[in-house]
Amino acid sequence: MNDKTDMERQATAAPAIELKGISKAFGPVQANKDISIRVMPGTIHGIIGENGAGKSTLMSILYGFYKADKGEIFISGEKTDIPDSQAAIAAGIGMVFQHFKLVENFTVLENIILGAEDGRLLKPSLAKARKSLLKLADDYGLKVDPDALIQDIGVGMQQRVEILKALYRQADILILDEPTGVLTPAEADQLFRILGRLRSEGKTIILITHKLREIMDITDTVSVMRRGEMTATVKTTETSPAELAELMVGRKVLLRVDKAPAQPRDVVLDIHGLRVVDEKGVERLRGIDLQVRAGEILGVAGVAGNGQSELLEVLGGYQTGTGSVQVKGQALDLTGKQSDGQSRRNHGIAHVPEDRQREGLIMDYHAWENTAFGYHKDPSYRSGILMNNAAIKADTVEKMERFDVRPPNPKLAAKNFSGGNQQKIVLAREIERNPDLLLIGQPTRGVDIGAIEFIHQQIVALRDQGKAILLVSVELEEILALSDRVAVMFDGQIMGVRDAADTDEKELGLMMAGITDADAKIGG
Amino acid sequence: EPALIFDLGGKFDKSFNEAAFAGAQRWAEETGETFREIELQSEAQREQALRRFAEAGSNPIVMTGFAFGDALGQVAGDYPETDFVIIDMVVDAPNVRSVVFNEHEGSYLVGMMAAMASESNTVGFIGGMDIPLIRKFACGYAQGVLAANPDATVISNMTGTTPAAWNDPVKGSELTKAQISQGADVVYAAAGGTGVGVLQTAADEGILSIGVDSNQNYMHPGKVLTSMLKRVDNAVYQAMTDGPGMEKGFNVMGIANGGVGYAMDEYNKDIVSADMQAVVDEASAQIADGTLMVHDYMSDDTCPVLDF
Amino acid sequence: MPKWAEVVLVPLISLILAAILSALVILGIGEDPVAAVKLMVTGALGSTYGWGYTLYYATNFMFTGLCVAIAFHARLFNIGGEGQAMLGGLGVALACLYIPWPHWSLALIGATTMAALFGAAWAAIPAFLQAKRGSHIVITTIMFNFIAAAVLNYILVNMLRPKGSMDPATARFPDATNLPTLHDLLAPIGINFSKAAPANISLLVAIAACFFLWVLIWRTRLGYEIRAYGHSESAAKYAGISPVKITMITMIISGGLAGMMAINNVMGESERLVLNATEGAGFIGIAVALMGRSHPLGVFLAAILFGFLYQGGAELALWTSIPRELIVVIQALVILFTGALDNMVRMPLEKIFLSIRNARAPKPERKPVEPAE
Amino acid sequence: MDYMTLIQLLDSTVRLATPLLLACLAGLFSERAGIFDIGLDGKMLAAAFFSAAIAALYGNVWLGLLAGIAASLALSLLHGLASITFRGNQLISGVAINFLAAGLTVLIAQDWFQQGGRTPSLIGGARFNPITLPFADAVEPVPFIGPLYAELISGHSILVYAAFAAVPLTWWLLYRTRFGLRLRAVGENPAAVDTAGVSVIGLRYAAVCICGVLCGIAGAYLSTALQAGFIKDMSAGRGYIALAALIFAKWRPWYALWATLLFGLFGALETRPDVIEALIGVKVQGQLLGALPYVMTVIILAGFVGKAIPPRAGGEPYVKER
Ligand SMILES: Nc1ncnc2c1ncn2[C@@H]1O[C@H](COP(=O)(O)OP(=O)(O)OP(=O)(O)O)[C@@H](O)[C@H]1O
Ligand SMILES: Nc1ncnc2c1ncn2[C@@H]1O[C@H](COP(=O)(O)OP(=O)(O)OP(=O)(O)O)[C@@H](O)[C@H]1O
Ligand SMILES: [Mg+2]
Ligand SMILES: [Mg+2]
Repeated sequence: MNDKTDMERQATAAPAIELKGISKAFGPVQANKDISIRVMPGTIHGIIGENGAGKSTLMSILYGFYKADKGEIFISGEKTDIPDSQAAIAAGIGMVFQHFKLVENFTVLENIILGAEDGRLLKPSLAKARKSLLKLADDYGLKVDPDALIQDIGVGMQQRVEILKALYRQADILILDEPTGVLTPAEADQLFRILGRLRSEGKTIILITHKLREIMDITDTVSVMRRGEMTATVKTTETSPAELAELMVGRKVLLRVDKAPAQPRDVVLDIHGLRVVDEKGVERLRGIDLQVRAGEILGVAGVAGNGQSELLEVLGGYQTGTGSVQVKGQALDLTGKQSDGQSRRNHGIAHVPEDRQREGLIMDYHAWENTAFGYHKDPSYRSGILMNNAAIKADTVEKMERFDVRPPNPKLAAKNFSGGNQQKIVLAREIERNPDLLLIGQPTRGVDIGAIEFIHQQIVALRDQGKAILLVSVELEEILALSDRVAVMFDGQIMGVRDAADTDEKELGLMMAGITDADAKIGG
Repeated sequence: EPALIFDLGGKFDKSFNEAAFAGAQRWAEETGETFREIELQSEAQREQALRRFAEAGSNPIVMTGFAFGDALGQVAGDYPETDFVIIDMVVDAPNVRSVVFNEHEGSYLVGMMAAMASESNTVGFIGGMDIPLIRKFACGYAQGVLAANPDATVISNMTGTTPAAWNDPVKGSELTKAQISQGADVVYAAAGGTGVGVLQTAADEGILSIGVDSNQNYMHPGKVLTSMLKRVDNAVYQAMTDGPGMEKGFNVMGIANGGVGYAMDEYNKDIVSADMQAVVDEASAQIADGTLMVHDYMSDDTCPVLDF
Repeated sequence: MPKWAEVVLVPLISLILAAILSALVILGIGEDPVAAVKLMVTGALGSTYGWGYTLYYATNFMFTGLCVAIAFHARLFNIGGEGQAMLGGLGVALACLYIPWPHWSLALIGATTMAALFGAAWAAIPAFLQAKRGSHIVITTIMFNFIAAAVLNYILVNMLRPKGSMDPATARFPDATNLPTLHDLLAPIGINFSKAAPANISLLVAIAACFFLWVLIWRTRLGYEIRAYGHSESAAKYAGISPVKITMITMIISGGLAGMMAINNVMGESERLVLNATEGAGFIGIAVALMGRSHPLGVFLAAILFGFLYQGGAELALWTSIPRELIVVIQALVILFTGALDNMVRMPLEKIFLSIRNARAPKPERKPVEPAE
Repeated sequence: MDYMTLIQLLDSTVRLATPLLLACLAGLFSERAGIFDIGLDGKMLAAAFFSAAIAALYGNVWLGLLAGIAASLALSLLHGLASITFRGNQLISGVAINFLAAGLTVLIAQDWFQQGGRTPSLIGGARFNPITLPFADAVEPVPFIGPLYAELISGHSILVYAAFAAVPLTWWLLYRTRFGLRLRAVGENPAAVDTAGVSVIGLRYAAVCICGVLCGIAGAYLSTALQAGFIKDMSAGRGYIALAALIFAKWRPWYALWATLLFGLFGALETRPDVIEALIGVKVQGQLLGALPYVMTVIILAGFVGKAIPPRAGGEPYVKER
């Protein structure tokens, strides 16, 4: 067990939350093992840990979503039973899940009152909620359109709704599970301002994140979890990112990407006037011009939903568009008639999609079947009219070894790997193809530090082999660390392209908000 | 021990199979003996049931329904010692007695009664599943109607095209209402379980109906004009009474030999006038002695007086 | 839970539960369940004659079960097996009646092709509507069952029925198209199989179909794409697997399989096409596929179980006064327990196996957090 | 086509649409809560039998109605047990329920009445009789309005009015009450409901029970209002048509009304081949006419309705822990 440190003993007030000896198993998986933790009122407590360490499970137990097999929960010093979420809400706990729990085709207001209605009729509840919403918006700067449908608003906005849901239920304890995974830097900053504000009002906040910078910036204390156990709880001021990373992974990790300057050569990808109109008739790409050269990484920055996804989709062959796209001088078909994901692969394009679970992998397929995914027509995977499963398996074993996929078991279903390892399976498949052009979206979303380091190394190594790489990420840090040049997208257009060396987060942030150089200069 | 095999409609269809059952029952009561029976649930069981009964020594084996024709043709030769009786179909084999009914003749008679009972000069026919046999009923009926009243209109509907058409009283009821709205005030149902709905609705709406196969007059006393009797019960009873060694060959059960007819009993005696009965009986006699020919739809797949 | 428990124990216990409930129903209507079961078992499995019928029904269910199973792999619910099998029957009838086949083997090949083509064509329309127009395939296939019945009725009554016959059925097929029964097939190797039973060479075709489907689903690129599409449409698009193509091909195979059932019931058994030839086998196929977990081997076994129920039930109806609907009830209970309520059995079993495992491994070592499948 | 023919057609439409409407709304509650239900037909059938059987035995149609509802409810709970508690496959459970109802009704009917799977005919108070609305007779002679009121609007059984009243009631319940909000939410994202502190299982059982009650009324309507007794398989696939209507209606109450009325109209037209002939100018073969509603449904599904998006969580059991 962790040492009950000083700081907690010194505190005079009862802890807002105390968990004692929590254990939880999912079938054969022991997700939480005898975990104890205390969180003092009015503090922000960070929890970090690798993928699958059991963070979400622990918080879900506190929120009554799962039932612990063993252990006790104390709220403000009192032993409290939390058999379901209703009890948690009653105890003043609110939680924003890693995967939002919102009803997509309901309005914001409907989502907010769901389960917390006053009386049997909706009208009065809605009216009341509308009023409180205005007040909450004023108090915390949490502005949302109460009548917008969830499916029509961005993830940042959806997260706000989740926070508002908790506040509307008058939560004193707020749990946020990886809240910044889907946010732009500006949105993340704003979130942290709000969290600071909540702390100053005496609310207690538990923040799960993979980003050490966030931990260092905002938390008061931080706990580290590894493989279902709590390995340490320390005061944030008394630790360092390097130490935390080591506690998490169990070894030393490099926190920066080491890379030599790029040596760009011929243009591999040449895009002119690319336009995409989606099914609803909305123009998603409005005339894109971009070039990527061999031996360079072009980073595409932008707030999610500004056309990056469509750019990857149309290049990946499963979205139609107009304009011209050439790869190594050969034009790609954009009509979707003579082309699909298959023909793109034949052009030497590999693609690591943004959403590995929805696109990059078949979650119910074994790892080895996923290794062939998209390349299942490859001659080397074939024997006669049948698939050569033995060859695919052998190939998978090799790839798993090279990419350090854990556990290295090709027969495990993709869904049974942790997020980081899932991403490695996709990367191994695409990078090992030795493509001329690699499209890569959100390479490290939700991936733990150890895996991020590895993934970044692989991307840089591919560049150094003289391949062209188009990188899309909402993590500005990642864009700046990896890219040689940075393009910023806003509203389906390229706002500008910068050399990574000549720019900084501030400039890019402004461009991401749609403010051009000229505006920025006038404004600044 | 004789055996009786019912067709897919089931033993208690209130008409055809039930009549067969009644005949067998009568035989059993009178002789104090027993008989085997089975209700089919699948096409493949036709042959199976025949063989099983034959092998178990049942004799004679009686089956109801034209659909047995094919299976019996296959099986009869294998069991020369067993006598088979098939109703509604002709199978040419030395140990088979084929009994067919001239339903068109019986339908002709009830058609005449319908025409005479009708005040609106419009009468209806509601068939079950649209198959030639049912068209034969409809065609005979229409001829009878027009014979009694050349100006009358016959509205004819079939309930459907799948076997479900035999068991959809709700639709039978709607068809009846539709025919009523077109002016029909007598409807003849040849539709199995669907007919239950027809007779019910006719009774509810205050018009007359005509039952089929068995005597259905009792179902709504005073509301069912008559029933077209198809004496399947007699055929079965006769077969069982004749027993093994019976006379084989082709039996046509028409008006002449009492195989078909119309039902008169205490339930409808008040609504069928003596005049009416006289006219119908005369036609009956003419058909019996061959002076009146009723066209059989199945002889050439056409009906001179009705389109399908 | 070990695999053998999942594959054998769970269905077995479910079946026993269904049997117990069926026994209660039989008691409820005042009959003796033990005698009934005895009769069913001897009737269906006690003689080559019984086996002949059991296998005959099983052949039908294999085809329709495979039809539903392959569609399930692409996450398509083909309720239209009934209609597709009806059209398959039409194909068989046309092939047998209008082409002068010199030998049954050629006739079998020709009829199988026609059956598959007709069934496939009938499935292709709903598939096209789903793929291109977004019409819900469950509903369109249900509608196509009704439409098939009407079309078949029309064709039989107005076109194929021999003059003077009142049966809405075609003429008998020429002798050259009659398929050898198991009796004919087994006689040369000295097995005296009942001559009367309708099981015929189509059984071998069905078994071959099971095997080929297994190869198709798990060993070919097409099968790989079908399963991928079934698991995730968005991922399939990413990989360059065309949803339209997979929907069409899968449904065509599915409809083809349903259509092929006709070589058994139409060509092999009745040797002519009757109106009600399919008799709900298309719907039983749903239960068979679900019980067989959409795996060809599972479908094979489930088909035999349902064949047993059908034949055993026929024997019951033959020798007792139990109404034939009892078999429908037993079928329902089997479907309910093995299909819908199987978690009722699985959950407690899983707990038992977990505790056994935990008891065996005294101290749970620090295993990696990843679950072992 | 003259006015009276039209009125008659519409009158028939209303009668034929009523069981479809009740079953469609039943399915709507269940599916909106995320439980797919292809067992509507079986539940209707069971209710039709038990309501007729009890009404025949006790001579009281209201008792019969209750019995029908109870029978349908029992099957609903079975469906709930399979698909909610034991997270089984909802389609297979529905298939099983259809088979179960088809078999058990005949088995029990035979055991109780020995009439080959029928109930005795219902007479007098054992049936729902048509209700004549006030002034129907007085208004009748008035041109246009008169027949409309007297023939079309008046003269149905109380269950018809109940079915039509169920539409606005359903709408109100779904869109204006807390229960409705939660019900719709649980069919879209049960986790959202769960984390909001509301029981997913409770809500789903409630929905399934409402479905049972409505199917029960639909079945009772068939055997005690439209007909005077039960005969085997008398639902004749209406549960499936109701399902088609539900998809047609995109799972919305008012659309459900229009969809079932449209299907009812198809059924009504089928009884009037003469009207169809007059309308389209050619005689339609009987067999093909029977297929008309199905063909029309396919055409409409293919052409005009576009993609009907079912409740997102529909058909999937809510599993928190693998
Ligand atoms: N509902 C569930 N059923 C079964 N196993 C689960 C479930 N939820 C989580 N697990 C398993 O429990 C372990 C801990 O998962 P958890 O989600 O708590 O990790 P985490 O620390 O939040 O990881 P991440 O950083 O990826 O979010 C993992 O092995 C996971 O696969
Ligand atoms: N034809 C109609 N007649 C009367 N009211 C209708 C009709 N169609 C829809 N409504 C009502 O109008 C309102 C808005 O309908 P809408 O279709 O937008 O529902 P919704 O809330 O978006 O449903 P969902 O959540 O399924 O998308 C609802 O209350 C609905 O019941
Ligand atoms: Mg997590
Ligand atoms: Mg909407």
